[in-house]
Amino acid sequence: MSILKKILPPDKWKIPVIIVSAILLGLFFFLFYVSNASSYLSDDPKTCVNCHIMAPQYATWMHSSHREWANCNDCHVPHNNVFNKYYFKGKDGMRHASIFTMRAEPQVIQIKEEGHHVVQQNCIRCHSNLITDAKMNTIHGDFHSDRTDRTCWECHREVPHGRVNSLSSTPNAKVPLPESPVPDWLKEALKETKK
Amino acid sequence: ERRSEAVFAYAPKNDFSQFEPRNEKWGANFPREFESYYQTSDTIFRSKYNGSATIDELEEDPRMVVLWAGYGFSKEYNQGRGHYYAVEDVRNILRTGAPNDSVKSPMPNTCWTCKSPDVPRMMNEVGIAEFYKGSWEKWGAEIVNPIGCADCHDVNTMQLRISRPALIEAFERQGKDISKATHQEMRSLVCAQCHVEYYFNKKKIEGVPYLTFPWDNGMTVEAAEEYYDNMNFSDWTHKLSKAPMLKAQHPGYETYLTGVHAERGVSCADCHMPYKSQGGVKFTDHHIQSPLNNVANSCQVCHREEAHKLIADVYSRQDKIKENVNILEDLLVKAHVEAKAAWDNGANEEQMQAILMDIRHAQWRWDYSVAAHGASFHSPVETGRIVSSGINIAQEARIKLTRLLADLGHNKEVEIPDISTKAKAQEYIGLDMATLNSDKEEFLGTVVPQWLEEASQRESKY
Amino acid sequence: ERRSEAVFAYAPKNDFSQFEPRNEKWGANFPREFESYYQTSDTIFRSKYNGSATIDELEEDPRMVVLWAGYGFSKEYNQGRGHYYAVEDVRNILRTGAPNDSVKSPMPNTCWTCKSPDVPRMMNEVGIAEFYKGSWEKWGAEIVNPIGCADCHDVNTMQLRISRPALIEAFERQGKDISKATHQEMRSLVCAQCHVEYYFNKKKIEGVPYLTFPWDNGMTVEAAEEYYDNMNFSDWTHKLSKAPMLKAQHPGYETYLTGVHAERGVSCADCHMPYKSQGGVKFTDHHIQSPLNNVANSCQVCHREEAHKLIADVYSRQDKIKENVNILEDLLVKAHVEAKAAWDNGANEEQMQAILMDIRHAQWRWDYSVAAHGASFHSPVETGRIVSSGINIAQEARIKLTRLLADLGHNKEVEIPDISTKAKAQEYIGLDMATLNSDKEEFLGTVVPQWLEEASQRESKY
Ligand code: HEC
Ligand code: HEC
Ligand code: HEC
Ligand code: HEC
Ligand code: HEC
Ligand code: HEC
Ligand code: HEC
Ligand code: HEC
Ligand code: HEC
Ligand code: HEC
Ligand code: HEC
Ligand code: HEC
Ligand code: HEC
Ligand code: HEC
Ligand SMILES: [Ca+2]
Ligand SMILES: [Ca+2]
Repeated sequence: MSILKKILPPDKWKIPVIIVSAILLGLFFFLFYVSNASSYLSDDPKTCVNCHIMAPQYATWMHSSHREWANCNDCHVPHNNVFNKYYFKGKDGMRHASIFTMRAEPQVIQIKEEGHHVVQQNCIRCHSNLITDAKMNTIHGDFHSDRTDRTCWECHREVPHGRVNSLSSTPNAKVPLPESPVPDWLKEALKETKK
Repeated sequence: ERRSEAVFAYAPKNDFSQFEPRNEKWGANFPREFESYYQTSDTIFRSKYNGSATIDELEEDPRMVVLWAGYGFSKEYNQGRGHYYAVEDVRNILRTGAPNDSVKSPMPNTCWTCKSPDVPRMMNEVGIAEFYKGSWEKWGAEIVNPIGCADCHDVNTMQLRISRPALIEAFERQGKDISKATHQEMRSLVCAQCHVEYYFNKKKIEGVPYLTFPWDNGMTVEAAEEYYDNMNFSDWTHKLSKAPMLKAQHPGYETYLTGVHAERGVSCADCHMPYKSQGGVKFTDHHIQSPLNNVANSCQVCHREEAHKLIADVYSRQDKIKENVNILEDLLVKAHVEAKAAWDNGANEEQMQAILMDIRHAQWRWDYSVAAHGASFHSPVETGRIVSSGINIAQEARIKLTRLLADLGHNKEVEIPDISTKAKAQEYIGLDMATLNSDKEEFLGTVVPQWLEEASQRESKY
Repeated sequence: ERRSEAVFAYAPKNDFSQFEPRNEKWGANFPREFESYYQTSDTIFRSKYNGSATIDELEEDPRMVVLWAGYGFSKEYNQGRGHYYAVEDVRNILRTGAPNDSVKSPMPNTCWTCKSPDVPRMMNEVGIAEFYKGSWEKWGAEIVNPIGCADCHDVNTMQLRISRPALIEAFERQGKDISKATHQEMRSLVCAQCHVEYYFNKKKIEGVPYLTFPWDNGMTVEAAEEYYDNMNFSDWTHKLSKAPMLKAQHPGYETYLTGVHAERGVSCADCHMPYKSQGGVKFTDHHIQSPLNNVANSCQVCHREEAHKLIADVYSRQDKIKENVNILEDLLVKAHVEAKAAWDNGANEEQMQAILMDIRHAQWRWDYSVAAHGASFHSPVETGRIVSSGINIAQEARIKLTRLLADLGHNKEVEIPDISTKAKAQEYIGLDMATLNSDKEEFLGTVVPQWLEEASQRESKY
């Protein structure tokens, strides 16, 4: 009760706060909808391409040997536990969605420190058999960390996105076009008004 | 919503010809490219050795005055700046002199060739050879728009286009057809119209200083040297040493070709005109400049390295090359002064011949490695190779000079004059800077305004 | 299922000590690493300039005989081969002479230091200084196993380990603690125990040629030169020019540090010991060799380029550097011969002093840039820089020599003797090769078998 009290605004602010909250919530859902942020909840790579900004990564992944084995989220989202997975997705998703909607994206996207760590753990998750060796681990205390202390793509520089990392690096790639969030009826209506 | 941006970005509407020289006209259709092009007017950025600010090279390094004694470059030479200034700078420079009704410019019209989209227009009107012919003031009222769209683009398709005959002719003489170039090659070849070593061939058509690229024997520093040697060509005779000199002019494309980036298919435009997105549309950034002012969009596309590290890489290569360029420059100053001493002590032509050829070849290598400004990054290993061989040859000249001077009874070090400032160096080689400068001022205050007036009247009728 | 292979591949069982010198012992536990290590016995691969075959460098380039006149290297010098041969080669080389009961080797025991895992064993037994002391035959029966596991690994954890005191001491003198090195740095530092420039400090402990790395002023060619100059150190006095010479020995690690690969964190092991997968396990390929014999696993993991293109890249850098190295070598031969002529014509010490220092510094730069065999790829820009400055200094020496010779009444080119083959060059500098060779043969046929016999008896008791 006392906690609630602290959180709830004083009475005279209630109305304005409700209004502001409603607006914020509305904006949030609008952002969520227009930017297709819900796609972050899915594992289908096509949904990442909801932002044309993700097209180069999609196209390069499409042509990589990982296409058959690993989708975007296999690499880019933590797989150590379910909570972490959705927490990370939600956090990243909303940040990317906001940046995208605000047109603040940089020309050359570069993976962030945190995301970088997530990917590395996923490489290891799938390839652990190859890179560490149970027997070596038993005598060589640091064998596992020695084998994983550099990012895998320091050597495997082309896995899976190739080396050229610009929004424009794959201009003609066939990328699934995002479905428009504008409903068909509205499009029709707009066409009508143009006539 | 932003998806539509890509679709509605522009509606090409070219109501002008291929020879429209005014960038604003083209720019009306392509505002993004035009606006970014216009940023080449910015002169603020300065990197360790380059950038868009005007750098008075002779002031920075007065030894160059001595190296170019007897040649226009000893009067004034600046580190180049943005394309926006190309026409202004060729007017301002002391090298083009101060022509007026009674005095001609020491330079030919060929000097306009790489400065403006008025050039293809005029070539189309009067013909190529006719364009080059005569002294530089002839087209003063015709060439007024700085480097721009018509220099690189086709008016109908906006595809890249070679507008300058010298490059096409150089390809032809090598048995290559430039129209077969790939799209990626074109992204460098448009630059190779201008950022190349050239000379004025006066034998091709009598009385015409015909713009020519010395590539017939190959694209290396040695191949061009051999080409010039075989035809006994020299740009000028050195005032002190009397050596038949070559001036290397910005062999940017040639040296770039020898570097690892060219080897891997990276083009000039990849670094100097990287893509940029604005409002959902990708376009080519036409703010051509030092990539060090735009590391994020140029280098970092391919190199996931922090910007300051990439810049440090560029500087460290430049430093390592410049260290020996500096040595070579010192040696060349000494060689010219020692050669003068040999003449003064009574040396004859025969005794001097091999020495003067050495000086020619050594200075050619020095100039070749620095004139393009980007070479020590574009191709550090090749540039280092050229500088090394230059040092060797300069010193060979000096060994021969030492022996000759000893023969002539002067077996001790030759004193080097005080050339610690541009002013002192220019005085030493006998330039009357006061007159040159005041004549230029007069010219800029009287003749140029007339040119501009004439041009604006002409353009208003297009 | 192949994954299970990994599990049963070996059963670690270290029933031996850190100082076990026999690779077979360690190898029993690590068959993949051992088998690949054993492949360093292969001597078939030859690249343009390197590879695992023995190349008689003096035969290939007899000018080196003149450059090293008065020093052991003029007797015999081969391009190095695999680690497997380290001990055999130090015995075979004429430089170690033909010691027997009455004759001592001209070399100290320090020469064993980088050849065998018997070295840490002996250092542990007798102490570091005691190990270095005395002439080379002293440990002939002790040092028999070629470079191997104990040189680089810890016996208990198999982690990388620095086994040689010289590297640890060099770090300490620079105020750095090598035990703080990262794992990735260790992947180069184990090599830096041996692939570095070194000298024998005879002043540290009286009568001991103490192995020392000249890094106190920094890791560059200039810093080491300054270090040697300040302590008036020289490896030998040149037989012809009488210059106080420095021998640069394979500064592989130092030059690597200045290249772009080191800058980007690529280690020696990344290229020379790339991972290899076998039976579902990735292990480190211990067949240390030229990466050009294994482009797929070394270069191509990082560079998606065709193998022949990557090899061409390496060759083109090597070619560009060698071109000027060649020039520098010619100049050095001339400088030595001209200096000899000056002495012969009556020059005195004072007149020669500056000249001899120039020769010292120029040859130091030449040697520094070639001795490590990989430098022109590991760091082509830095290597080019060094060669350039070497050319300048060599020519400065020759200018001074020309002036001095003229003073001494010899104002013309000095004739260079015929040194077109190794035999002619060795004769010119006055080596009696027949005796050296027959003595060596005698030594290899009599003394070495005794050493081996003694060693096998000793080892059988471990
Ligand atoms: C709403 C549009 C949008 C969608 C959908 C989207 N992204 Fe992004 N993404 C962006 C923007 C904008 C950036 C640049 C953000 C920045 O640089 O800070 C970005 C950056 C990234 C980065 C690099 C930056 C970092 O945070 O490490 C990764 C990795 C990434 N996205 C992965 C994904 C994956 C995987 C999906 C699909 C599950 C996806 N994205 C879907 C807009 C989107
Ligand atoms: C096999 C693992 C893997 C898969 C699958 C994968 N990625 Fe990546 N992704 C990476 C790695 C590794 C990097 C960091 C690359 C770098 O720094 O060069 C990265 C970086 C990125 C970045 C940041 C750009 C950059 O170069 O730093 C984006 C955006 C991205 N991925 C999106 C996607 C999308 C969208 C998909 C699915 C279509 C996808 N990724 C699938 C491993 C993967
Ligand atoms: C979801 C599991 C998974 C993840 C996550 C994953 N991989 Fe893989 N990877 C595979 C599988 C399965 C293959 C075999 C593909 C084939 O042979 O077609 C493979 C193949 C490879 C190969 C060999 C083929 C090639 O493309 O060169 C490399 C190298 C590799 N992975 C590296 C990585 C790296 C680096 C990462 C992290 C950035 C990573 N993998 C993440 C499952 C995964
Ligand atoms: C891999 C990237 C790259 C490529 C490709 C490249 N350049 Fe450069 N260029 C640079 C860098 C970096 C500099 C040094 C800038 C500085 O010092 O500020 C430079 C410098 C220059 C300069 C001097 C700039 C100034 O500020 O005055 C010119 C002119 C130039 N380049 C033209 C060209 C031409 C023409 C080509 C193609 C033939 C080309 N460049 C290809 C990266 C590149
Ligand atoms: C029509 C001739 C011409 C063409 C075509 C041309 N340039 Fe230039 N460029 C010049 C001239 C002239 C200057 C010097 C202008 C001045 O200093 O007034 C220059 C200057 C530059 C500079 C120095 C800018 C600065 O800020 O210092 C760069 C970089 C450059 N050009 C790159 C390029 C590239 C890349 C291309 C091709 C995409 C190209 N140029 C095409 C003639 C040309
Ligand atoms: C083949 C093309 C070409 C021709 C012909 C040419 N230039 Fe240039 N000019 C250039 C380029 C490219 C630059 C930029 C070089 C740089 O600084 O990187 C330049 C720069 C300049 C500059 C500014 C920098 C400086 O040198 O002070 C002046 C002024 C100039 N040129 C004058 C002339 C004159 C005078 C002539 C005739 C002798 C001439 N140009 C002929 C291509 C050309
Ligand atoms: C020095 C050469 C040069 C000049 C001058 C130049 N451009 Fe470009 N332009 C290029 C290059 C290179 C490209 C990239 C073409 C490609 O890769 O297909 C380009 C691309 C374009 C495109 C295609 C869309 C895009 O952005 O990639 C347009 C439109 C364009 N330029 C307009 C202009 C206009 C308008 C001007 C004059 C204000 C101009 N250009 C001046 C070299 C030049
Ligand atoms: C379009 C791709 C691309 C761009 C843009 C690019 N590079 Fe590179 N760079 C490469 C490639 C490819 C190599 C060759 C090595 C390799 O395969 O990684 C390379 C090599 C290098 C090297 C090592 C070569 C040397 O001289 O030691 C440096 C340093 C470098 N780049 C810096 C830069 C800088 C600084 C810029 C921006 C001015 C830049 N690069 C722009 C692709 C690029
Ligand atoms: C980026 C890859 C790379 C790295 C890192 C590297 N090297 Fe090399 N190394 C090469 C290549 C390529 C050659 C030339 C081989 C040839 O010419 O056949 C070479 C040559 C050599 C040679 C001569 C080989 C022979 O056949 O005789 C030695 C010794 C050597 N390197 C040692 C080292 C040491 C020690 C380090 C670390 C301090 C190192 N290398 C780091 C690629 C590398
Ligand atoms: C204990 C000293 C020592 C250590 C440690 C050492 N080396 Fe060597 N290395 C040598 C000697 C000695 C030779 C020459 C052997 C011969 O020619 O008999 C050699 C030869 C080589 C060669 C030439 C092989 C050939 O086929 O021509 C390469 C490459 C090489 N080493 C690389 C390395 C690398 C990489 C490391 C570290 C991972 C390393 N070395 C560690 C002493 C050492
Ligand atoms: C600091 C470590 C070190 C010391 C001390 C050392 N060497 Fe070496 N040695 C090496 C390395 C590393 C190589 C391989 C160099 C290469 O060819 O790339 C080598 C190669 C050799 C070779 C084969 C190639 C050749 O030169 O013919 C012989 C023989 C040799 N050393 C003898 C000696 C002698 C004799 C001494 C004592 C004067 C000595 N070494 C001292 C590290 C050392
Ligand atoms: C010249 C140095 C050198 C020598 C000699 C050497 N190793 Fe290694 N070894 C290395 C390096 C470097 C690694 C990679 C270590 C890392 O990155 O953690 C390694 C790794 C290993 C590993 C770890 C597993 C693997 O393959 O990555 C084992 C086991 C091993 N070596 C066994 C041996 C044995 C057995 C011998 C003797 C036959 C030997 N080594 C000789 C340098 C050496
Ligand atoms: C020091 C460089 C380096 C690093 C770091 C590295 N690898 Fe590798 N990796 C290699 C090399 C070299 C091979 C080639 C082995 C072969 O083909 O035999 C390889 C092979 C592989 C393969 C098998 C590819 C195939 O085609 O069979 C996979 C999968 C792989 N690595 C994954 C990883 C992962 C995951 C990481 C990060 C933990 C990683 N690597 C880190 C160098 C590296
Ligand atoms: C572990 C990764 C790695 C390995 C292994 C590797 N390289 Fe590189 N290489 C790089 C990086 C990083 C650069 C710097 C340029 C860049 O960022 O791409 C580079 C640059 C280069 C360059 C341009 C530098 C120059 O000198 O011009 C060449 C050429 C090159 N590498 C060739 C090779 C060859 C040949 C091999 C095998 C002997 C090799 N590399 C092995 C990562 C590697
Ligand atoms: Ca500039
Ligand atoms: Ca070898």
